[in-house]
This record gives sequence, C-alpha cells and structure tokens, in this order.
Amino acid sequence: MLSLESITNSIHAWLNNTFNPTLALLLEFVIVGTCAIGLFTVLGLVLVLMERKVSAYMQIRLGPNRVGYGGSMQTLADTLKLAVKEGLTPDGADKFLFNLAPFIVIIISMLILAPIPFAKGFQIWDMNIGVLYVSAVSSVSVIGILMAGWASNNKYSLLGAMRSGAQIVSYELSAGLSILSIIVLTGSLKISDIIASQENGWWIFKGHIPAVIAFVIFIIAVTAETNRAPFDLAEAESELTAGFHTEYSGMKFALFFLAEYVNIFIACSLGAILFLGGWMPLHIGNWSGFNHIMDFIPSSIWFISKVFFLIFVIMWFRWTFPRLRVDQLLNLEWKYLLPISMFNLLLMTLVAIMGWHF
Amino acid sequence: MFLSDYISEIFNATKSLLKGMRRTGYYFTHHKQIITQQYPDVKQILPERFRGEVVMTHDEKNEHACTGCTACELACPNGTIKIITKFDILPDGKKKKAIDTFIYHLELCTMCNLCIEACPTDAIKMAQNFEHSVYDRSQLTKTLNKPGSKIKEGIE
Amino acid sequence: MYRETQILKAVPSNIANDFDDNNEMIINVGPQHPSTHGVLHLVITLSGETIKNVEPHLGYIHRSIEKMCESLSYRQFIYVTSRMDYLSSHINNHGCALCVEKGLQIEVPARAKVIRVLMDELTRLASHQLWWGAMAMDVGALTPFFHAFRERETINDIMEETCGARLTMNYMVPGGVMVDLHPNFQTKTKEFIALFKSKIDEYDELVTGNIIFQNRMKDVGVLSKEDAISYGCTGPTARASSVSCDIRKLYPYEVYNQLQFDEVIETGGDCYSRYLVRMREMRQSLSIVEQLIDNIPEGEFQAKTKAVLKLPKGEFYSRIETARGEFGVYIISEGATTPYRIKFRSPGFSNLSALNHMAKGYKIGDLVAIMGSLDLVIPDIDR
Amino acid sequence: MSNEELKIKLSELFPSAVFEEGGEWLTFLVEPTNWKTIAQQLRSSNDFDYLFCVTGVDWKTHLTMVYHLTSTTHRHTLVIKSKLDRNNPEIETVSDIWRTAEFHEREAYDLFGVKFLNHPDLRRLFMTDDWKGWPLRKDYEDPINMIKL
Repeated sequence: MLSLESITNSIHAWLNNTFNPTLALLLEFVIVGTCAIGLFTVLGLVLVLMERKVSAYMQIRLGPNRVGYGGSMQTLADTLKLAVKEGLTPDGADKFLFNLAPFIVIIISMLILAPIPFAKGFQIWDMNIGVLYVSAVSSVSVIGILMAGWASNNKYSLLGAMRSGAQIVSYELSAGLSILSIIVLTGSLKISDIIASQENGWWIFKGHIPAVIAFVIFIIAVTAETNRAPFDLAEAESELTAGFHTEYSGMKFALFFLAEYVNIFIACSLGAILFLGGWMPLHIGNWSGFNHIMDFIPSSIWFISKVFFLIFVIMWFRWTFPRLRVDQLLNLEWKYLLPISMFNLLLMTLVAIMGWHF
Repeated sequence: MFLSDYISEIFNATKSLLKGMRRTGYYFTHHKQIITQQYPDVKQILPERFRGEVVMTHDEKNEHACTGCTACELACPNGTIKIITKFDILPDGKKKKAIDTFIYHLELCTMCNLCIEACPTDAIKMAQNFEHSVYDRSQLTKTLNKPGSKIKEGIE
Repeated sequence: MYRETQILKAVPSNIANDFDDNNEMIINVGPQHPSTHGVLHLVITLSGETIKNVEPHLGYIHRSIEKMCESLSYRQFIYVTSRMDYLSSHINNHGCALCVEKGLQIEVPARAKVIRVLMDELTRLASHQLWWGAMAMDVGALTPFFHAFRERETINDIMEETCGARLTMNYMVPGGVMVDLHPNFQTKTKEFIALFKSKIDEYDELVTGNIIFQNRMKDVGVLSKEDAISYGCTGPTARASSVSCDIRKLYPYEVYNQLQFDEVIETGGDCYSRYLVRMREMRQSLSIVEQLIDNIPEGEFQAKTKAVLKLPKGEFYSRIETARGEFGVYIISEGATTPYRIKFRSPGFSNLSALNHMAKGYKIGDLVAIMGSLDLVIPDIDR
Repeated sequence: MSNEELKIKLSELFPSAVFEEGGEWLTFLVEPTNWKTIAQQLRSSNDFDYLFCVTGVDWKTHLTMVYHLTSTTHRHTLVIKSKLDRNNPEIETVSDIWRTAEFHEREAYDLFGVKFLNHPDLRRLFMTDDWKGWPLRKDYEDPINMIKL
C-alpha cells in the first residue's frame, strides 16, 4: 500500500491550485463524503464476511465459500438481496419514528468516522477534542435504538431497547474512565497528539499494569457498548427473537446491521489509537535498528492490522461466551468494572504525576 | 479478607473465560478439524442398509420375485403400498395370480422397513437414494414393477 | 390466579394498551420463537423483566398418536412412537416393544437384549449431546452447538449403518431387533468411545467451567424435592432435585441389573444441577457402552414370533428410562390384533407442567435457561 | 411392599374397598364421589406421593379414569380406577394433591370430556377452545380432518 498522507496532500494542493478556495473546500467535502460512505459500505461488507469466517472456523465449519473466491462475494450478494427486499412497516408502528431510527443509528456511526486517522495525516478532521467527540457522539446512538424499539410497537423490541438503554448508559462510564486514564498520560484529547506521544512505545507497554487493566476494561466496555455478545442483550436472539430490530426488514435492517459493524470498527480503532499507538509503528525504546525496520511498513497497514486484531478479539469473545443476564450485566459494570477502573484511574494519575511511565 | 476474595473471584473468572477462548482459538487455527461436507459436490456414500425408498429388484431378464401376496400392503402402517393383481393364464390352462401394478406412494412412506420384513420372497428392498424432491407431487407415486416384467421361475 | 390469555385477540392497537393495572405485560413466546425448540407456545406475564406467570399452550403438533395407534397392529404401532420423542426414538420404540413382549410373554434372546441396551445408551448419548449444544445456544453461546453435532454425527453414522436410519430408526420389533448388528458396529463404536472421551473434557472446558455460564445457571429455576415429586417430574429434571427415579436402577429391564453404573443424583435442584446430571449421565452411558461392547453374546437377534400378534385381554404397563425421563406405555387389550386403548406417558409433558412453578420470579433470560435445562421435545409433549 | 401386603393394608384403611385382580399391580376401584377423600388418605397414610399416569378409557358404555400411583419411598404401586357416566362424566380433581394432575386432567378433559370438579383451570389443552367433540372417544369422527388413504 502506498503511503496515504502524500496522496491527500497532493490532492489538497492540486485542488487549491486549480479552483478558488471556496470551491476547493466544497469539492473536498464531496470527496471526503463519498469516501466516507464508500468506506462505510466496504467496512460493513468486509467485517460481516470476517465475522462469518471467524465464526465458521471456530465452529469447525467452512463458512461462506460459494460466491466468489472462497466466498468473498457472499456479503455483497446478501446486501443485494436485502436491498431488493420489501421494507415492511408494521401496522401499529409509529411510522415516522420507525423509519427514522435506522438512519439516526447509521448517521451517528458515520459521524464518528470523522476523527479517525487511518494513516499518518489521513484523517477527516483532527479536532482538538477528538476522543471526547467520539465518546460523546457514540452514546447518542442509544437514542436510535430506543426509537426503533418503541416505534416498532412490539414488546420484544421494547424490552430490547430498554435493556440497550440501561446497558449503553452504564458501560459508557467505564469506557470513559479507561479512556481518561490514557488522557492523563498524554495530557491532550487531540488524537494526533495522542498518537504522537506514542512514538517511542505504545501506551499499553509504557503505562505499566494500569494501562493493561485500562485496556482490558476498555475492550469489555466497548463490546458492551456496541451490543456485541456476550453483552448482546438488546438483540438476545434466544430471548427476544431479535430485540430492537425484530420488526425491521430489508434495507432498514441492513442499516442497523451495518451500523453495528461500523461501530465495532470505530470502537476498536479508538482502542488502537489510545493503547496501541494508532498508525504508529512498533518502536521499542532505543533499538534504532529495529525501529528503523518497523518504519518501512506503511502507517496505514499498521493501523488497519491493529484495528482488525482488536475486532478479531471481540469476535472471539462473541463466538466463545454465553450471554449475560440483564442483572448480571449491570452487576458486572457497577460492582466490578466501575470500581476497578476508578481505582485504576487513581493509580494512573499517580503514575503520571510521579513520572513512572516511560 | 473481602478484598482478597474479590480479587481471587476476578482471577478465577478470567481464567475460566480464557480456557474457553483457548478452545475456540484452537479450532480457529486448526483447519483440519473442519467437518463440513460440500454436499452436492462431494456426495457421501450411504451404507447399504440405509432406507431411502422401496424398490423392486429386477434381474437382467426383467424378472422380479413378487408373487402379489400383499403381505407388504398389510404390513404397511400408512397405506403406502397398493398392489393390483391379475390372473395369468398358464400354458396348461390354469390361472395363476400375479401382480399387475405395484403402486408405491413415496410421499406417504416413512421408511419403517416393515414391508421389507414382511416380504416372503425378498422381492422388494430399500434403495439408498435420498434425494426425493420433485416439482410435482404426482411424480412421487411410483409403479415399482418395470413394464413387461414378469415373475421369476420357481417362486410361489 | 388464572387469567384469560390474549392470544386470539386481533391486532393490538398499541402496546401501551397491553399493560394491565399492575403494569404487567403479556407476551407470547412462541410458537415461532428461537428458544422454544419447536412449536411450544408460552404466554408469559411480565412485570418489567420479571416473570409473574407462565402458561404453556400446547397442541401445535398434536397428531393424536394414541388414537392413531388404536388402528395399527402391534407390529406397526412401534414405529409411530419414534415420532414422539424423536431424539430418543430408539428408547421409545424399546418401551413399546417391552410392553408388547410383556403381554405376549416373549423371552427376548440374550443377544437382542444387549443390542437393545447398547442402542439405548447410544441414543441417550446422542440426545444429551444435542441437548448440551442447544442448552448452550439458549444461554447465548453458539459455538458449542456445532461441537456437539460433530460427535452426535458419529453416533448417527453408527446407527445408520446398523439400523438404516439416522433419527427415526424403527429398529425394535416385538421379540428382539429387526436386523443383526452391522459387522463394523463394534470397531466404529470403540472409535467413538475413544473420541468422545477426549471431547467430553472439551465440553467441560468450553461451557461447564465458564463463569458466565455458571452464573446464568446457578440458583435459577429451583425445584425442590417435594415439588419435583408432586409435579411428576422424572429423568434428569427430577434427579437434579435429589429424587431417585432412574427406571434402569429401580425397575431394571433387559440387562441393566448386570451392569455397573451409578444413578446420577444432584441435590441443587437448579438449572446447573440439571446440567451436571446430564453431563455426568453422558459419562455413565459411555461406561455402559464400554462394558457391553466387547461382551455381545452370540445367538439369535430376534425371538420367533407369530406373524400376527394378538395380545391377551388385559392391561399392560411398561416403563422405560428415556433421555428425558420415564416413558410409560399403557396398553389396554381386548384380545384383538390392535390395541383397544393405548396411552403414552411422556416425560416431557410432566416436566413441562413444573415450568410455571420454576420460572416464577425469575427474569425472562432465565426462562430460556430453564426451558433449556428441562430439555423439552415438543412432539413428545403434544403427542 | 408386595401387592398382597398392600391389599391387606388398604382393606384395613378402606373396609368397603373393591379390588380388581389380574394386573401387574393392585387395582383399586373407587366411586367418583369418594375419590377425593380416598386420594387424600392415600397421599397421607401410604406415601403415595407420585402420580405418574392419568388417563381415561372409553368403554363405549362408560368411561373409566385410570390413575397410576407410586411411592418414592416404599416403591409400591397402585392403580386406581373409577367408573364414570358416559353422558355426564364428572370426578373430583386431585390437582391440589398431586400437582402433575393439573395438566393430565386437562388432557383427559380435552380428549375424553371428563369434567374435573374444582379444577383450577379446566380448559382445552391440545385442541383449540372452540373444538367440538372429544377426540379419543370411540364414537368420535371428524369428517373434515380425517385422513383417507
């Protein structure tokens, strides 16, 4: 893969030279928007295929293997099928909210794509409150889920949505606290600053045990926040058939589905940025020879491989563990994750003040 | 004491979860364990006792062993088999009972093997065919004796 | 106490109207629901997520097998019973054959007895394996289902080779078994024993020890010993509540009295105990198969019987231990070729009647776990 | 306890008891009107705590309810039979003594039309609520759903 930062810079320079600044900015908007939507679909397709393959191998199956080479076109075919399916709206549903809900969910997950750096300098918007922005906007998606659950006029959907509400709101806490413990070290919410601070080593290595604990808690919390098994109580197919999206069909269902996978991608990329150095290559202290070799691998590959590793871990969870019950889910958050992450934040602050980190 | 219990609880819980992940991780990396059969491409050879459908055995001279005794028809719990008999005129002028048509309703058959057990001359047997789907239900009603076939010599 | 359920009501205008005065909500679980394992329909009353009442509605797959059997001869009716509890169809057939043999006083040859017990235990293993996968799937772990099917498939292959079918075998006939064992049977079964011994430890690793699974199962759906007896529960459901009810031990049939095995009893009465009973039963069944596989006596596999069976006038009851509990066959004969009245006492029916008692006060997620631990097979309940 | 011992014991308890011979287990014939009190005594004095089979039989002239009882402590088994009028079959429920009877009695009501007095929830179990007739009776015919071969 080419190094992406030079491409963006050259496009920017070319646009500014050819058109007047307003038009150039407008064109950049269009290009970025198209790229974001394109990325969105590609991500959805790739991740669904990955999930199906990972689950298949864990379940001693082959998984999709008929459409395309090794089943690579299977998800494309499925999307086509979903696109031509009839999108039913139940009779008793609140039609406006029912049709709005999937778009809210998907718009929110698209919004969070903005501050994610896919490579060195390849970022839509490097805002100064990047991490805060991601965690703030991602918590809005619960509104879409609640809306879908209520508007469906279905008891299963309602139960699923209410569960999801309780779940996302509470797991937001420990996710936020574990993000904070890294912010304590970096002293900045800006994503480019966070990545730059990891040039001589990733925070998961530099931050001693508190960073590892924060990482584990973060992974658990985002698994819960994205409604993934073992925390998939909002959809819990053996209890609530399909939870909040029971009544959705066709493309509206596909939007929920897509949003789920993009949310996983974003959550994992946040994890990669905070703990695994984002696009930063693996650098170990002052081994200049080793560091130099690592620099040869393009930054985009570093980023994508880290993110996909984390996604794999989350998928690994899903295909191994049973689902928690709703009260156990909240117990886990309030009795275990929250106290531990608070204590951990305290410890991390101590580490930061005393300068014990590398 | 509370704190040590709390920590050991978390430790044991994590350990049990990691155990499970090791198991799925093992299968994720060991692709030789995969048991999927690519069905229409690779067909499994079914054992000779597999009960797929009732067929009547005919030899190369187009002769079968069915005397038309209707033992199978009586043994069948669902009325799957219907035998229509006729009377052949033998060369010496005597009449002999023989089958005209052996009708077999595959759509009613439960493959219970009772007709095969009942048959005194082993005229019918179970075939290993299991792909029975057709577009029209009437195709499932089969005539088992081939056209022009007749009973073997020496079977009463 | 009992309320009219709302299943037949036409399209409800708004869910808000479905809440009654106590803020309770009525929800239909099934007949098309992923965790009811078929067409069971439960009308549950919820207060929030807590279950107030569970009311099973049966009959979606009721075929009136009892009525059907009244017009079938004693040879023919056996195959119908494999359509009841299809997971332990062999044992059902065995129960019917036992009842007919009891009426006709047929002495079954020693070889047939051993073959029957072997097949019963293999069926029990297959049934428990499927249950294990389905149980794990009910609580949300999807992978164990496929792992369970891998071993079950081996048993099915063995069955297929000898009996000719994979699920509804119809291998039992009055007086023995239909055909002799396949020559490969012994080697294949020994291979299976060796395979399953290693895999059952994997089962434990993957599911039993898992902390989430244990928390989901422990102290959920508690059934006390008195209630288990009063509700007529049998099989692993009752044995988990420390009721000794294994027909194989109490009223031994065939060669069970010559075998070394334990009646598995747990004392907890909760879902986890029921889980453990079945897991331990698998090991017991494996040991029974192991004891018998090298000791199959030579001889006839079927006693000589008349072509048309006629049971003497009277009543005959036979009991047998299926994978789900006690299966009873009650034949009333008037001396004809067909039974006058036949009653199948199915284990699932009684076990299901305890569901309301067990599930009250637990969460909706627990209901799924309880149903899974009861190991319901709906055709067995509806008959 | 063997059948003979059980018979002696029950004769002491119920002097007017009628027994039927010949079966595998001791068969005790009861009047439908006495059944509830007898059931309570059986449950309390003889530890018949486990009702494993309840069914009806249509004898064309009358109906019979058959109860199979056993004890989980002494392991003795008793069969109870009760003759009912075919046109108006009524018997006391025992679902408060053995909880399992609740479902079994609903089944018997559904398929034989036996009315169990004081049953807490006597409704059709398998058939739909508006089903006509009692399917397991010998004279039952369902021209619509009959399968003809």
